[in-house]
Amino acid sequence: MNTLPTPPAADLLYSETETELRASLRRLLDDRCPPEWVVSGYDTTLDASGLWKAIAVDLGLAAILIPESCGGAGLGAREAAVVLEELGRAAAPVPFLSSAVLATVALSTIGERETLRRLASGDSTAALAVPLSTSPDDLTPTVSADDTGLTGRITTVAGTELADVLLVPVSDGDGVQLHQVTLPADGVTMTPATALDMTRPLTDITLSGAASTRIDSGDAEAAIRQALLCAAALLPSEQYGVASWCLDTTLAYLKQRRQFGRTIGSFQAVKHRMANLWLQVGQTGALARYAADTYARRDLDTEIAVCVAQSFCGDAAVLAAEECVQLHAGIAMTWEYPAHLYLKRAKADQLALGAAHRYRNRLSQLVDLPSH
Amino acid sequence: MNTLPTPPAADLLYSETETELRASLRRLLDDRCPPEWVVSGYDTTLDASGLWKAIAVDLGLAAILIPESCGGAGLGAREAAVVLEELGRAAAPVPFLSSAVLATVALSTIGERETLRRLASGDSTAALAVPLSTSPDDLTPTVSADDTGLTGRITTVAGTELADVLLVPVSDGDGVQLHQVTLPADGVTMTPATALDMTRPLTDITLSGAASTRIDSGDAEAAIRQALLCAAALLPSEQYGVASWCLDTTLAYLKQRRQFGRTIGSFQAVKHRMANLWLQVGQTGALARYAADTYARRDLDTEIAVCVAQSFCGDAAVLAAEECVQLHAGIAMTWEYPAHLYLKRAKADQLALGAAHRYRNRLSQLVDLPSH
Amino acid sequence: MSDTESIEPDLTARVATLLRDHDPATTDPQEFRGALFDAGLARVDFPPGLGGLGLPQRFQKLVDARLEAADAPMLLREHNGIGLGMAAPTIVAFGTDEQRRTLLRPIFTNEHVYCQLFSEPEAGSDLAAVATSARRDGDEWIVNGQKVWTSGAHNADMAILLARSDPDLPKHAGLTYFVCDMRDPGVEVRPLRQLTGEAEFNEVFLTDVRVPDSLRLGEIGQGWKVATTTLNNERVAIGSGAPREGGMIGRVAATWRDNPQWRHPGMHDRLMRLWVDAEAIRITGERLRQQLANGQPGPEGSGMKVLFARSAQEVSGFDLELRGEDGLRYDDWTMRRPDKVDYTGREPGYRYLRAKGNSIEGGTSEILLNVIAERVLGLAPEPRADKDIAWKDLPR
Amino acid sequence: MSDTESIEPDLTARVATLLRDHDPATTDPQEFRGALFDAGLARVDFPPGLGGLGLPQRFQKLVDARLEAADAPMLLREHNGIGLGMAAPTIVAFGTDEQRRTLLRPIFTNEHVYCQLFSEPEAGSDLAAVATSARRDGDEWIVNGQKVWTSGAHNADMAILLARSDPDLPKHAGLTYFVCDMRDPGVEVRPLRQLTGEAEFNEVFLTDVRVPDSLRLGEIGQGWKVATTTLNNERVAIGSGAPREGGMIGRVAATWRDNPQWRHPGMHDRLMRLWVDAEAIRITGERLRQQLANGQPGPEGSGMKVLFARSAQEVSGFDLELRGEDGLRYDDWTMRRPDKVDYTGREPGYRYLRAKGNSIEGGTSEILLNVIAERVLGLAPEPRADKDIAWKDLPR
Repeated sequence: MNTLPTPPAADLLYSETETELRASLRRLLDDRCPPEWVVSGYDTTLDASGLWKAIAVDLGLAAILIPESCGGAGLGAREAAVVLEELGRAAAPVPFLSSAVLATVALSTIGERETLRRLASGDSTAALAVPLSTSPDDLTPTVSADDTGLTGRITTVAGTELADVLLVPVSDGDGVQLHQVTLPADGVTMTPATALDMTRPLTDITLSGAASTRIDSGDAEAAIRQALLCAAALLPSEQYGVASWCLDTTLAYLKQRRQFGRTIGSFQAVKHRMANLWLQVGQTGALARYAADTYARRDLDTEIAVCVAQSFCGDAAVLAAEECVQLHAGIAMTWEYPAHLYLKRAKADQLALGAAHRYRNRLSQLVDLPSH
Repeated sequence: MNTLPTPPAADLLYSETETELRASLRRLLDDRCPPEWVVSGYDTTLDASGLWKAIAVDLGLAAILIPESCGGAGLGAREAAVVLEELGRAAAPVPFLSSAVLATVALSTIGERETLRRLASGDSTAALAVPLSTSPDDLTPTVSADDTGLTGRITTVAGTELADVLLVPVSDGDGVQLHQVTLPADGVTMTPATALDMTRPLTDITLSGAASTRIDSGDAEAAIRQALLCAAALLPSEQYGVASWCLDTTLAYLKQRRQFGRTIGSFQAVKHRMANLWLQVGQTGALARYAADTYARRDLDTEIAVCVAQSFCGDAAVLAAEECVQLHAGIAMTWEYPAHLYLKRAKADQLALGAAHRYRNRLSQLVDLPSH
Repeated sequence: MSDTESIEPDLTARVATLLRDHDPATTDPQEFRGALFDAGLARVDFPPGLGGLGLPQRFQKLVDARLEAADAPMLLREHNGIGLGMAAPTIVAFGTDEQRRTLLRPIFTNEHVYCQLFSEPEAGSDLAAVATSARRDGDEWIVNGQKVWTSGAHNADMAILLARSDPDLPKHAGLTYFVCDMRDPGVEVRPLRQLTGEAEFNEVFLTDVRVPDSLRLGEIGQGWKVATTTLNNERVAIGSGAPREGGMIGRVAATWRDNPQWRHPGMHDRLMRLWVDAEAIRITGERLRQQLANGQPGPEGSGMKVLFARSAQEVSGFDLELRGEDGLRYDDWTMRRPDKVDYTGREPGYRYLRAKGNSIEGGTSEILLNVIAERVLGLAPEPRADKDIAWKDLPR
Repeated sequence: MSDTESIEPDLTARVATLLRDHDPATTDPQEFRGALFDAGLARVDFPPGLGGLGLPQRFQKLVDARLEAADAPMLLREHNGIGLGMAAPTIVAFGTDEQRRTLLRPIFTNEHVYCQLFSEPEAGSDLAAVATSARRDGDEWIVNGQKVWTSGAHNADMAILLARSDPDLPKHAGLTYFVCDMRDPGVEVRPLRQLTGEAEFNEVFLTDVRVPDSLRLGEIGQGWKVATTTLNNERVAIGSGAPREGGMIGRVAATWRDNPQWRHPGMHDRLMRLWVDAEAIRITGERLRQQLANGQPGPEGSGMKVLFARSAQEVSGFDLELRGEDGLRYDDWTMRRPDKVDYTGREPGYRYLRAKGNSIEGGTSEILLNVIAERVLGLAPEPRADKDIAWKDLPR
């Protein structure tokens, strides 16, 4: 029978380091990132710089994916995944994915060192100027370079609000270059977008003759794809964090809320839905871990693992958020109750880095199940 | 906004004639078509000739779709749909769909009269020699004709066991002819197939120089497609019958079966599943009626109605049968309990006349929603 | 049929008389609606003298059509939906002669816009658990409590109110139903903002609100029965007919047609399934209307709302996935108080979020599935422990 | 680790001694298995003298690997799964010294093949409702009743049996657990044919079957507790690891690869979803094994069977739809009694039908979801009315 070989087993558990990392980050977020504050980001522009500094510098988490030779922590994708789990759990409005993953991996893949040092120390924050919905196989730069500088428009870019470094993919006819722009700069117009998920603010960027430095040596396209692949490998961990918050919060509510003289969690239809949701969330966690571990080890199965996780985890997190809203009913429809933060984050995360069906399509090539 | 117009409303209720027709057929089936007898068709070849004579001749139902000028009943697709609802409800092993729908519509569309008279009177039973899984847009004749007669092989043909007339689509290079073969005949080998659903026996037919009469005058392809479209418009009614039996039988069981000191139908998870199933089955009935009514009126919306019903009803009947098995649990896994008759019928009906995704694909052309 | 034959000319004549005596072009709308009420043409199914003529409800269509043709002021069914659709029938069913005389006409003239003070934070699906207290004080009742999900409270003159008059009785037995003046100084209305950013609804805080006993509808302790009548009138309005590609599916179909760049083969079968589901709901709704018109009690009615909500949620979620980058945006988070709700209006992000309410407001899908299972399918009810205990002794 | 370091050489030595003293090439297999038992290598986690050495279970792998390498007779784990996997641990846990001495060894030598007489027509999910009666008669019990879904009963020498010894007690309290000789003349075994056409299982009719009190396991009235031990041992065996594309999905993937003529774009995204779901189950199972090996009690275990059943059912149904005409066929309806079940063996029609049992046998998915909700998630149990009433007075 014509079936595929089985890859070697990955380490799907959490190490002691990872568990400690999680605990310290969760303490910080419990303290510094309460839902009321996060919600206020829908009405006014949040100043997340203090929180980001605490995470990036005090806990040193901006340095996770940076090589030790550049001042990095010598950790890797597994630890970054744990960070994202916790940031998802708190719907935290900090640019970890955009700076510490996307920009960092792009820089380290092309062998850049100076900016990386500043990212590692927390002196700088960077953003990779691609639409948040860009998938690893879907890079199409919209910026061109000439003597006057960079010109073009890039929409829905995440993580620019605290960034002083912008990494811009530039089309040069037959290839892609990567340019660095130091912010603020003449010729760079940043327009905040109204986003479905305001806990990850988006910006539409217009460049008109912006000064830049080319920082790649011909390997920009591969580096940007690598950055997107890493982000795609780790976003499922954030989705797992979102789904876990929804599951735990709903469970707690179901045990406390009474209607018809019983806790509503004692109704069997609700119980079965929660049991099924728990199964989905459990699988989400396992697949997110598998994707992070294979990426960390540069395993041959990495791309399959990413496609599987992307196909499963985004939908699972949306399901968890939607069930959270429905089983809370009215209260979750209100602005005060934090459920909507997670619904919006889950839905936006489902679209971030490309929708699930794209990954299934890519997966079908990887596992030899062509569409026709 | 670029949306479609709404077709005029159809008559989705049952007329008095239809209700009486249903009652007399149900009485007959209750009496003459008990599940024990139907099940025995899985171990031995059933003799359904008596039951078929009672339906076709005594109740006159073979004549429903035959024009009055050929001795027909002057009824139409709506009444035939009611017959199929009841035959589905009883998982009745009679060749109504194959003879009184498929063969009859093919004959009447080409304007044949003699065979139709014999079908109307019940003196003959006919079968259209195409695989049961053939969809209206998927006719590919596998038989050719020359001086020695017909030669070729046609697999999984329904309704031959009582047929004395075989209608064979014949490929003549650039078109299709329709030939009639009187059974039994030299050069015709009928091999009963082992079918998933033995309540609609299937036959593999090999023709090697079989004598035949060409009965079309150039319009065979359109006539066969018309026959397949009619069958596709009416099969949803059979699926509704199957689903209704499953729903009703499961409900009765849930009200009687006790576990943990309660009827199992009082458990909320079970209740919600049954309420959802009831919603599905209700929609199945409405769509089946809409397809039958539009076909009966030769409405412009007919093909859309058929595609919608085929997309929805087959899956709904399978769901009803699967839920019937699961909610009965052990007892429904046994050979004695009739649930499996309906599971097998529902699953085979899902494949009959083409699977649902084919109809959705056709529908996407009809409603201007192309795949790319 | 002979009924219809005699009724229709009679109705036509009555409308003609009304229009002759009150020229729509020159009559003040409020005055015209009063005349409409007095002529028994406001709701022909209401009793004579109470805005109606005691006719079957279907004849209203005829009146409305002729009024519309004459460009006459119509009843403000959207603006005062709770008054016209819920309060009025309840007053007809349970009001004293005096209440019917004084309360009905201002509803139809639009002098009294109503809101509904039923739901509470602790009484959602379990409406009979309301805790708002009504304490008798001479000829008055003193009402204290908090209500939520009150649409239109900030524009309402009056309210229908469900309150607990006796906490010592079991929960269903201790409720009493009132009409309440929203201009009472003890009534405080606060906007209740939703996840969409808008505040369609309100919270209403009742502090020593004084309601005269003459505004009690039904007997003391009969509140549950009266409220049930009100809610049955609410259900009728939901799930009415939609055209093909009406609602969410029409928005997505148009998007698919107009934006080839967003199409992807991996989304196509799902799109078609959603289209088929929407059409199945449409056809099922059409059959239900035919059954009702034919006098067959169509049990599918209870389920239409469940199906509608499910489809709206799935389709609006699909819409965002289809759009990719475009789905990441939202139109406006500004806190607003919309006059009316348009589920399919505004942008896809709003539609997605607002649709989440479809399976909650007006009865959660879970409660409706219970109703189907128990009342339609005849499955045994859940064991209940809260029915025979004094309300004050229930576990909280 | 120091444990492991000292245990492994010791075990290796014991296996070597066994193999030296009982040359697998020349020793009768039954005799060899007896020697294996006597050497404490049959189940190293059992107590010394009872087939084991009191070691952690994971060391069994080492023994088995060496036995396999030496081509020695292995335990017949498939042929006598109930004896080895369920009866033996129960006997160790609840048996008297005498019972352990006499009953265990024949299980390991394969002289006693066991079946399980638990389920009854009226006691399926609600196993504690068993009605089969055990009436005390001197030193014996007289057993009457009917059991169903008994696999292997027609090949079994012995059975573990749950029966009602006191109908006046509440249902869980009146049960007693026995070992029963299947060769008793009162035992009648009838094949129970399934929807696949096969008869994997049996009905067992017990008519005045005499069971000596010496074969009672546990105290009188302690049957529920003993049976729970047995069933917990059953659960462990289910949902163990599968390779990528193991099970149903592998069959469908191979079909898709080998049959381009059946591919259709409308099926592709669904195929990929099913593939992803199967992989999700595989990875989750792998994580569960790592958690267990690491001493973390992985609560996901209870859910693996639910996921496995759902995936098997969806994939096998998809398989038929994919095949179109080919899916209309079946391989063989002949009534047969298979020696073992292979869910993914035979043709797609069989796989589809057989998979329906996956969510029923060994605990329905509904019961398992209850277990997850109550024991893992801590949601309140259903109100129960049957726990404190004498069994004979329960409504039927």
